[in-house]
This record gives sequence, C-alpha cells and structure tokens, in this order.
Amino acid sequence: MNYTLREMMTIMAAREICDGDIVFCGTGISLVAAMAAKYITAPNSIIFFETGAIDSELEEIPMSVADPRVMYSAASNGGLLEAFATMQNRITGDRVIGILGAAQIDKYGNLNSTAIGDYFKPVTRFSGSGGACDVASFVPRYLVFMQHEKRKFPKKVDYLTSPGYLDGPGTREKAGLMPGGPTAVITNLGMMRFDEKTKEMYLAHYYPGTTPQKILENMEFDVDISRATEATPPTENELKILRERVDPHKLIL
Amino acid sequence: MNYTLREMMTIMAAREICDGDIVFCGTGISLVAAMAAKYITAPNSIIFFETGAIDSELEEIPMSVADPRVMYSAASNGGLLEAFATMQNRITGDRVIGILGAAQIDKYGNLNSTAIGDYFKPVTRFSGSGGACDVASFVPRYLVFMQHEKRKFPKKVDYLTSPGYLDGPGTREKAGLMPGGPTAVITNLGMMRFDEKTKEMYLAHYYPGTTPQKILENMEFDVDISRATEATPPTENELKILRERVDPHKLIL
Amino acid sequence: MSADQGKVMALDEAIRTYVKDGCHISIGGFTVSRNPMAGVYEIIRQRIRDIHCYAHSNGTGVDELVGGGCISKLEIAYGGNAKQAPTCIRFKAAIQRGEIQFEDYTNYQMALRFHAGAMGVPFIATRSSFGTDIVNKWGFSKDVRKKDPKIPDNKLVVLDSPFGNWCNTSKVILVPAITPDVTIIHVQKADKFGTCRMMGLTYADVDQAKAARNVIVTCEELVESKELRAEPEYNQIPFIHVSAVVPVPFGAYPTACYRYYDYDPQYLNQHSVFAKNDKLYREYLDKFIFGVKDHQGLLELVGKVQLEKIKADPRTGYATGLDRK
Amino acid sequence: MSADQGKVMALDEAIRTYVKDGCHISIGGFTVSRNPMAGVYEIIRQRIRDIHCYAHSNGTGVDELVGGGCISKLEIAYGGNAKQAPTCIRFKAAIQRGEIQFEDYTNYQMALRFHAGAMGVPFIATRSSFGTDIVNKWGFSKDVRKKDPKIPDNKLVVLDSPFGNWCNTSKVILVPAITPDVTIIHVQKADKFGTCRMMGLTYADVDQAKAARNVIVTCEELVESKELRAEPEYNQIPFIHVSAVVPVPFGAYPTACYRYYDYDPQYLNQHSVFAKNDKLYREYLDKFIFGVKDHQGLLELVGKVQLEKIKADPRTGYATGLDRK
Repeated sequence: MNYTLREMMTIMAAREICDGDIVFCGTGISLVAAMAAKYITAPNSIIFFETGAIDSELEEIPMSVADPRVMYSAASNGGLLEAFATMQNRITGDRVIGILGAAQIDKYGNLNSTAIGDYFKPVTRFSGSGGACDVASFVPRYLVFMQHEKRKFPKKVDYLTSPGYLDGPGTREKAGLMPGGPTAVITNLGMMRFDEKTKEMYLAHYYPGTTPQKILENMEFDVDISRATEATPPTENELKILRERVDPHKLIL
Repeated sequence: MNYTLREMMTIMAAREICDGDIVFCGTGISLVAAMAAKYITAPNSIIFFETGAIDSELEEIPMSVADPRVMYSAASNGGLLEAFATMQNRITGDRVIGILGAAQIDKYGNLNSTAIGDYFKPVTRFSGSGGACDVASFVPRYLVFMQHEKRKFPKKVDYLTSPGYLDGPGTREKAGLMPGGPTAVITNLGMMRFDEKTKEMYLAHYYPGTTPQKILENMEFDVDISRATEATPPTENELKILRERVDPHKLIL
Repeated sequence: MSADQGKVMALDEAIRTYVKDGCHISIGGFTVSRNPMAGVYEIIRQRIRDIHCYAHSNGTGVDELVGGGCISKLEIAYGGNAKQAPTCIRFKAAIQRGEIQFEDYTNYQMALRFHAGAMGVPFIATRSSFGTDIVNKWGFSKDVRKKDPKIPDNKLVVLDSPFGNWCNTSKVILVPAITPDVTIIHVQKADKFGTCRMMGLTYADVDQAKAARNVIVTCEELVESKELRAEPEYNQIPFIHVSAVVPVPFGAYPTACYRYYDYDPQYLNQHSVFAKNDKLYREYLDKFIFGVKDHQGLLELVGKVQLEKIKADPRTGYATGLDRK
Repeated sequence: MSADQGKVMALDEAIRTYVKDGCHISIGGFTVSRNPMAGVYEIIRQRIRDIHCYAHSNGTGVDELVGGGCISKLEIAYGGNAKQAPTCIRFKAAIQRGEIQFEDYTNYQMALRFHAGAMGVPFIATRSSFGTDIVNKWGFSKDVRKKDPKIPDNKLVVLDSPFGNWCNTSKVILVPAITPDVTIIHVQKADKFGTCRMMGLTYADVDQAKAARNVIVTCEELVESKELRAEPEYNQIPFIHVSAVVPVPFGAYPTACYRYYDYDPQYLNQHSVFAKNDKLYREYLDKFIFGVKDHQGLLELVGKVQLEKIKADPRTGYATGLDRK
C-alpha cells in the first residue's frame, strides 16, 4: 500500500503513545499523531494543549493551539498557568508525553527552535520556545519531529531552546531539571532513540527505501547504527484512520 | 435620640470609609459598618471578602465570609488567591481599607487573635489569623474593633498575629512590610488613632457619657489623651440607615 | 474500574481506599460552606487516626475531625466558624488541653501553599506576616521537621529578593508547598470521570485538589459529561486530577452548598451546645455519626422538614428569609 | 466620568489616554485567537512609538505592532502564528535586521511573570529552562538593566531552595514579575464598569490584566451588569481592575473570538503575502490601517460576505466547515 513520508512519520509517533498517556500537543503532524493514537494504541490517551484545553473533542483539526476548535467540548478550558502546572506538578506531569519539533537537534537531543547564527543578530530567526522548553524541562518522555538534513543535526545547536540530555548522563538532574528527556526522534528517514547509559542518539529504525548509511550522510554527527532495524510501514488500518478519520480534508497530511 | 454602644461603634467605623474605597470585610459589626458607609459617606465603596466575592449584593447579612449570601449578584466570585492578590498587589491594594477585630492590641496597634497565655499551651485559644495578618501586612489603612478592657490593651500582646506598627516608626518597612498600619481603633468607649511621628496610640474621641480618664483605667498602657474630643453621636439619619436598611432583623446590632 | 462506571465509588469504599491512619489530608470549603461533610463523617465513622490535616478556614469539617479524634497534627490559618462558634469549639479544647500538635499560618499563606503544591514548585513568595509570631513561632520544631520527611525543614523563610528592589520589594517570605496524600472536596456537579463544576466561591478547592496525590470528589449531582462539556470554561477541575467520584446529595450538610441549600443554623446551634460539653459531644457523635450507617442516615435523623427549610431559593442561591438567629 | 456611562470610552480616546510613547504594554489572546486587534490597529494608527511589549504567544497582535513600527523592545516566548506564519513574519524580519531589542522566555515563564505581577510579588519559582540558553543569553545586558528602573536587574535567577529537597526540588529558577503600564484585552462580554466575561480559553489574559496599572477592555458586547452578575463565578475579571471599556464588535478580527467568530484564514493568508514584502506590507498598512478611520472601517474593507463566512456556529463556537486552506 502506498503511503507518504509524512504518514509514516505520523504513525511512528502515534505508536509511541501509550494508553492512558496525557499527550502534550502542538499542531500539525504532532497533533495528527496524537489524534491517530487514540484510534490505534491508546484509546484512553488524553490530548491537551498548553493554552489550557484538556481532552477537547476535535471534530476539526485546529491550526493553532489557541484555535477555537480546541475549546469545543473539552473537559476544561483553563489558561496557560493551569496547563503548564499540569506538567510541572509530578502527580499529573509524570503521565505526560510531549511532542515537539525543532530547527536543530544535537546528539543529546537538545533542541533549537529560536535562531540560526548569532542569537542577537541571527541569520534566521524562528518562533522561539513557546511552551517547548517548559515541556522538555518537565515531562518524563517526549518525541521530536525533525527533517533529516545535515544542518539540522549539528554537533552543537546554535541556541539551546529546549533541554534534551544536555551534556550527557546525569547532567539534566545536576542542572536542576526533572529526570526525563527525549525518547524518540522521528524524521523523514527514520527513528532515533537515546542510549540508556550514554544518553547519545542512536539509530533505531530506518524507513523502507532508505539505509542507515544514507541517514548518517544527513547528519553532522555520527550515531550508532548497529542496532538499527527497518521500520514497520503503516498498516492498512493505520492509514485508513489517518486518511478517513483524523485528517479527511488533508489539512495537514 | 437613643442608641446602643454597638450602634455608636458601627457609625464611628462607617465614617472612616471614603468614597471609592475597597473595603475588606469580615462579618458582624465590621460588615454592618461597611454596609452603612455605602448609604452615608461612601456610595461608591466596594465591599469585598477574603473568600473571593467582590461587590456582592447583600440582600441579607452574611454570617460568615463564606456564607452563600456574599455570592449573590457579586461582580465576581473567585477564590482566596484572587482576593488576597487584590490586596498584596499595589495597584488595587492601595485602595483597600481593612476592618479587623482582635483579642488584644498593644500601643503600636499590633493585634493578637491567636492565643492568650503560652502559644503552645494557651489559657485561651482563639481562631487565629485567618486573613487578618494578610490584610494588616498588605493594606495602607485598617480599622480595629476592640472591647475596651484592661487585659485587651496589654503592654505586650501574648502572640503577635497581625502587624500594626510593630516596634514603632520605620519598623514595618524594616521588617519587610508595606507602609500602612491601623488608622483607628474603635471600642465601646471611644476611638484611638496613632501619632504620625511616634506611631503610638492616642485617644482621639471618647463617647458621650464616658471620660478620657475612664478609658485610661481600661488599658494596661497609657496613651496621650490631650487631643481627645467628644465623639459626635450617630445622627438620626445614620441610625435610621442602620436599623431600617442595614440590619432590620437585628442579626448583628 | 470499568469505563461504564468511570471513577464512581461508594463513599465508605473511597474513604477506606484513600484515607489511611497517619496520612496527610486537606478538605475543601470554608467555615460554613461546601465542606465535604459526608466525607468527614465517614472518616470519623471509620475511626481513622493520626491524620495530619492542612486547613485554611475549613471550619465545620476540621472541627468535627478534631472532635472525632481523627487529627493529631494540624496546620491551620483559622479555626473559627461564624456566629455559632467564633472559635471552633473542639479545636479550641484540643489545643488548650494539648491534645493535638498545631502550627499557625495565614489564610493567604495556606492558599499559596496549596497553589505551590498544585504548580509543583517547593515554595511561593508573599509579603504577608513579616515581624509577626506567624514567622517566629513554629508548631513543629526543627528537630521534628528534620526527622519527618513529610514536613518541610522550615516553616517559613525570609529571603532577600535576588531582583534587588524590583516591585518595591526588597524581601519576601517563602511559604513551602503542600502536597496532601488526599484532598476531599464537595462540589455541585461532577461527571463520572471526575470533571467538576463548582458554583459560587471556589475558596482554595481547586489548588487543594490539584496539589493532592488523590482526590475524592463528593457531588450533589452526578451529571453526564456532555452537560459539563457544553461550557468547559466553567469546569474548574478536569478529571485527570480526580481518583474517586461519589454522588452524595446534601453531602455538605450541615454546611451550605450554593444554589442547592443553605447552612443549617438550627443544627449548628445545637451542635455548638453539644460541642461545649465532652459528654454531650460524645453522645452527639454516638447518635449522629456512629449511630447511622451513612450520610443518608444522618439526614434522616435531621428530617425532611428541616432540610426543606434550608433549600436554596433559585433566585438568590440561598434560603431567603431563613431564621438564622 | 459619570456613573451613567461607567468607564465606557471611544477606542481612540482610550488608546490616547493610556498608551504613550515609551510605555510598557501587554496584549491578550494567543496566536490567532482573541487578540485585541482593534486596539492594536488603533495604536498603529496613532503612530505610538518605542513601546516595550511583553508577550507570551500573542501572535497576530504583536506581529502587527512590530510591523507598524510601534515596538522597540520585546520580551517574548513565541513569535509564531499558526500555518500562515510559523514564525511571525514582521517579527522575524525585525530581529534579523536588528530593528528591535528582544529577550526570550518560555510561555510558562511569561505566564508566571504576569501571575507574579498580578499577585504583587517580585518573582515566582519554576523548574523550567535549567541548562538552556533561555537562562544563559540575556537580551538586555546587566548594564541596560541597571540603568532602566523598569527592567529588573536580572533576567532569571537560579536559586538553591531554602527548603532543602522539599518536593524533590533542590533548585529553582526565579522569574521576575511583570507590571505593564497598560494591558489591552478583548473579551466576549463586559459591563460598563469593566467586569469581564470571557468564553473559551483565557490564556494569560486574567493575570495580564490584574498585573497592569491600567487595563483597556474591548468587548464584543456591552451588557447589563445584571446579566453578568447572575453568575458571578464566570466573570474572570471584576471591574476594579479596569480603566476603560470599549464596545467593538469584531474587535479581535482577523483573529478568532470563541462563540462569536472564527479567525479569517483568507485575511491571514493574504496578510502573510503582504508581510513578506516590505513594499506590499507598507501598502497593506496604508490601506487597511491608516486608510481607515477605525476598526469599523477595516471591517467594511473586508466586507460583510467575508465576515459572514467566519461567523461562529452556535453548537461548536467556531465556523464549522470553514475553508481554512
């Protein structure tokens, strides 16, 4: 069955969501993944937005986390304070999985979504943290969506917006952060995970049609490819869910 | 015209409220004073409660600041956090006048509403601060209702629950408190104020039928009585307001 | 727990499951309003002991828990309860007799402590209580605090602001977070998953709930999620914070529940007579708490006529014209 | 101001009275929702300059203020705006060209900073951003901060918790309070004294308002106090915080106002084309902002047909089925 790379990425992410998870979502592909997960692996997962909407009934896909579509039939519509407290607080925070995106990521999963070049006089300015740094600081698990290009996987990010494993084992905790960090990086070529001991990124899966070597060519730093296996493509059922139930109007995919 | 001492006390307090004041109220006589002020000197004053109700329509007298009667037709029903922030915040806090009561008061207007005797093994335990210490810490002006008895005006309060002028001029600010402090102490015998320079209590008014000397006999510490004048008794109109409009069922007075 | 039933439980089961000897709890409401009295009475009925209780002005409920012998440690801002008990009577007796350990705060400080707990930070700053005995006198000594990992090492801390004189404030008082094992609240409406709609003042209920490891919600009405979700902005607590939901009509009785019923002045007056005398109070507990199976039993003792009197007027939300002398 | 009129003012008068060159402001809303766009456009129209602006994710409004040349200093968490502008276009250009000074925070930090301002404390603690450039890179130098009494001496401060490891937290990051000279918000309903009823998400609007010296409220509907006071628990901002009330139907346009209208994808798409080109953007300002007398003028340019398309469906609160490509 045919599928697009964006569909593949979405399904790879959806499979990471466990039943009962509270899913911190942005918009776009990350939201589609969270919505899909509810039909696949995690019927009791709860989508929530940094703007304060919890468990919204997403009849239409919101284009922003402040879109009125996230307000419809939610369990509660609060504000930013309540939303982030839900993640900072260990009682609910420990149940949250985040989904983030970035312009750059290094081997420890540190993210840059602020600027390329000098912070004060950047070549390219991006939106900045928003809630990304908060999520990356607070929650025990998060996924990162990336485009696999050399400049996006640099040895050192130009600006460290959201903490991954910082400088390696123990450095999150030493800095004052909660335990946690990225659990998977999902790109248009494959999926990376982080070694439990070294906290360094390694290649876990490459998509059908690509190779570990091709993936390495698209990164500035080297990663271990010895554990890499081919990813399972989206099933017919998964694609059906994406295309018919989650994004029928192809707003995102 | 006849009037009771409680009516006298209520009117003395009501006269202290200026138009536009936000009045932090407890219940009982302090609430009756605030309600009366709206008919006398301060039609645009705003009654608010530490429980979070602002500008309630008090068709009936509430017996507690959490009484459902404070919730009826308020501008807003929030919670404790919002109410105290309104006082701690200088923007709204500077407009607030508090009305408090206590078991003991010293010459600097420090209040005890916690315990008589040793704090840990008290002879008499009272309710404790509630919001009183917060109000006394935050707002620029507050009134204190007291019964004039020797043991209630001691040289030193057994427990300092709510700050007056602490140890005299400059000590509030040095301790970290906002400028402010009690502006009048209203008892069943007269009204005390605080000297601008020394911050010590002095007798401002004695009620008709008593004398400054009698008042001194009911206090453990001496206060300046040289500035004392006889208080103006409640006018016919003031009494009419109290009896017919504010407390027609004599729940408080 | 089945999806059909959501988190709905019987009250005795909910209390037995979450409230244990020695646990740290807080209850919602304020003086004579929306105390989770059904939950409080069930705790007394189950003779749970050695509770560490956090209270701002949780009048009626805390006083009964003290009187019922359930509380050994109490952090509190205000032990008073309207006209019937300007100082809560069993609270007063327990302190004067040295029967419980206690520590005093202000109402704002207690509200902030729950707020910090809900936010997941160890403390929050305030400008309240400088120079007072609230700061100087600690109910729990340094030693007790060091030994008990569930009590913070300091009662309050005065800190010079690291932002200089920003906001015209050179120092602040830091109050430590509270994270109760259990918070019990009573609300007007909840769905079976625990999403709550409160009416009228919310006091500190929302933060008390969000700060707690487990939350027991008793409610006047168990409603369909659809009803609450029609206006999500008015649901103060989403279900993710809640462990158990128990429908208990008149669950706040004898305290008030805005738009449902008023406090019962007659019960409270009578109660304060009982509470002032140890023997009478024991008889009261025997009859009204231990002598009945559940809250419904207490309501039957009170009688329909009395409950009818306190029914809320739909216009005002309270019992207009109720005799409150 | 007469009691009859309450605080009701014309928008141009409200902006002229409270928003001055060099003042510190914040605006409500989030990305494409409930931005006080009528107020924003009036600020641009009055050519107010050198504004110091505080923003979390106040997308559309902040980007227009930057594009209109009104902002010289910006403290911000997120300069993005949904699909039409993943990075706000004029914001991006202004930073890349060095036209404004800026300092980055996180959304939670900005929300907490307003919260601290509303509470009247100099700072609040969080566990967000340890080890990141949010902490390490300051947009305003120590020197600039020292000299300007309206900027705190530190951007963020790392503090060892004086409560040991209470809440499993040994250190925190303190974020300094924000107290804007003016906050402008757009709400669904307000009365003439300024009591506000928001529907849907409130973002950080409530704290932004309470933290500010003056608050300008624009509203879809000016309603009787009686209507709002029938359910006071749903009025998020009581009148005591508000300086001016301005009824402006479609006052958030082209952003959404829940239960009233959706964002306008067509306007936003077109706008992003204009914004990417300096000349086109100048023409856009000339036509849509400077070329009209007021917000009503802009709405007339847009046309009734377009406004009809984005009208909210009463069931969902947004324009169900709206073409949003």
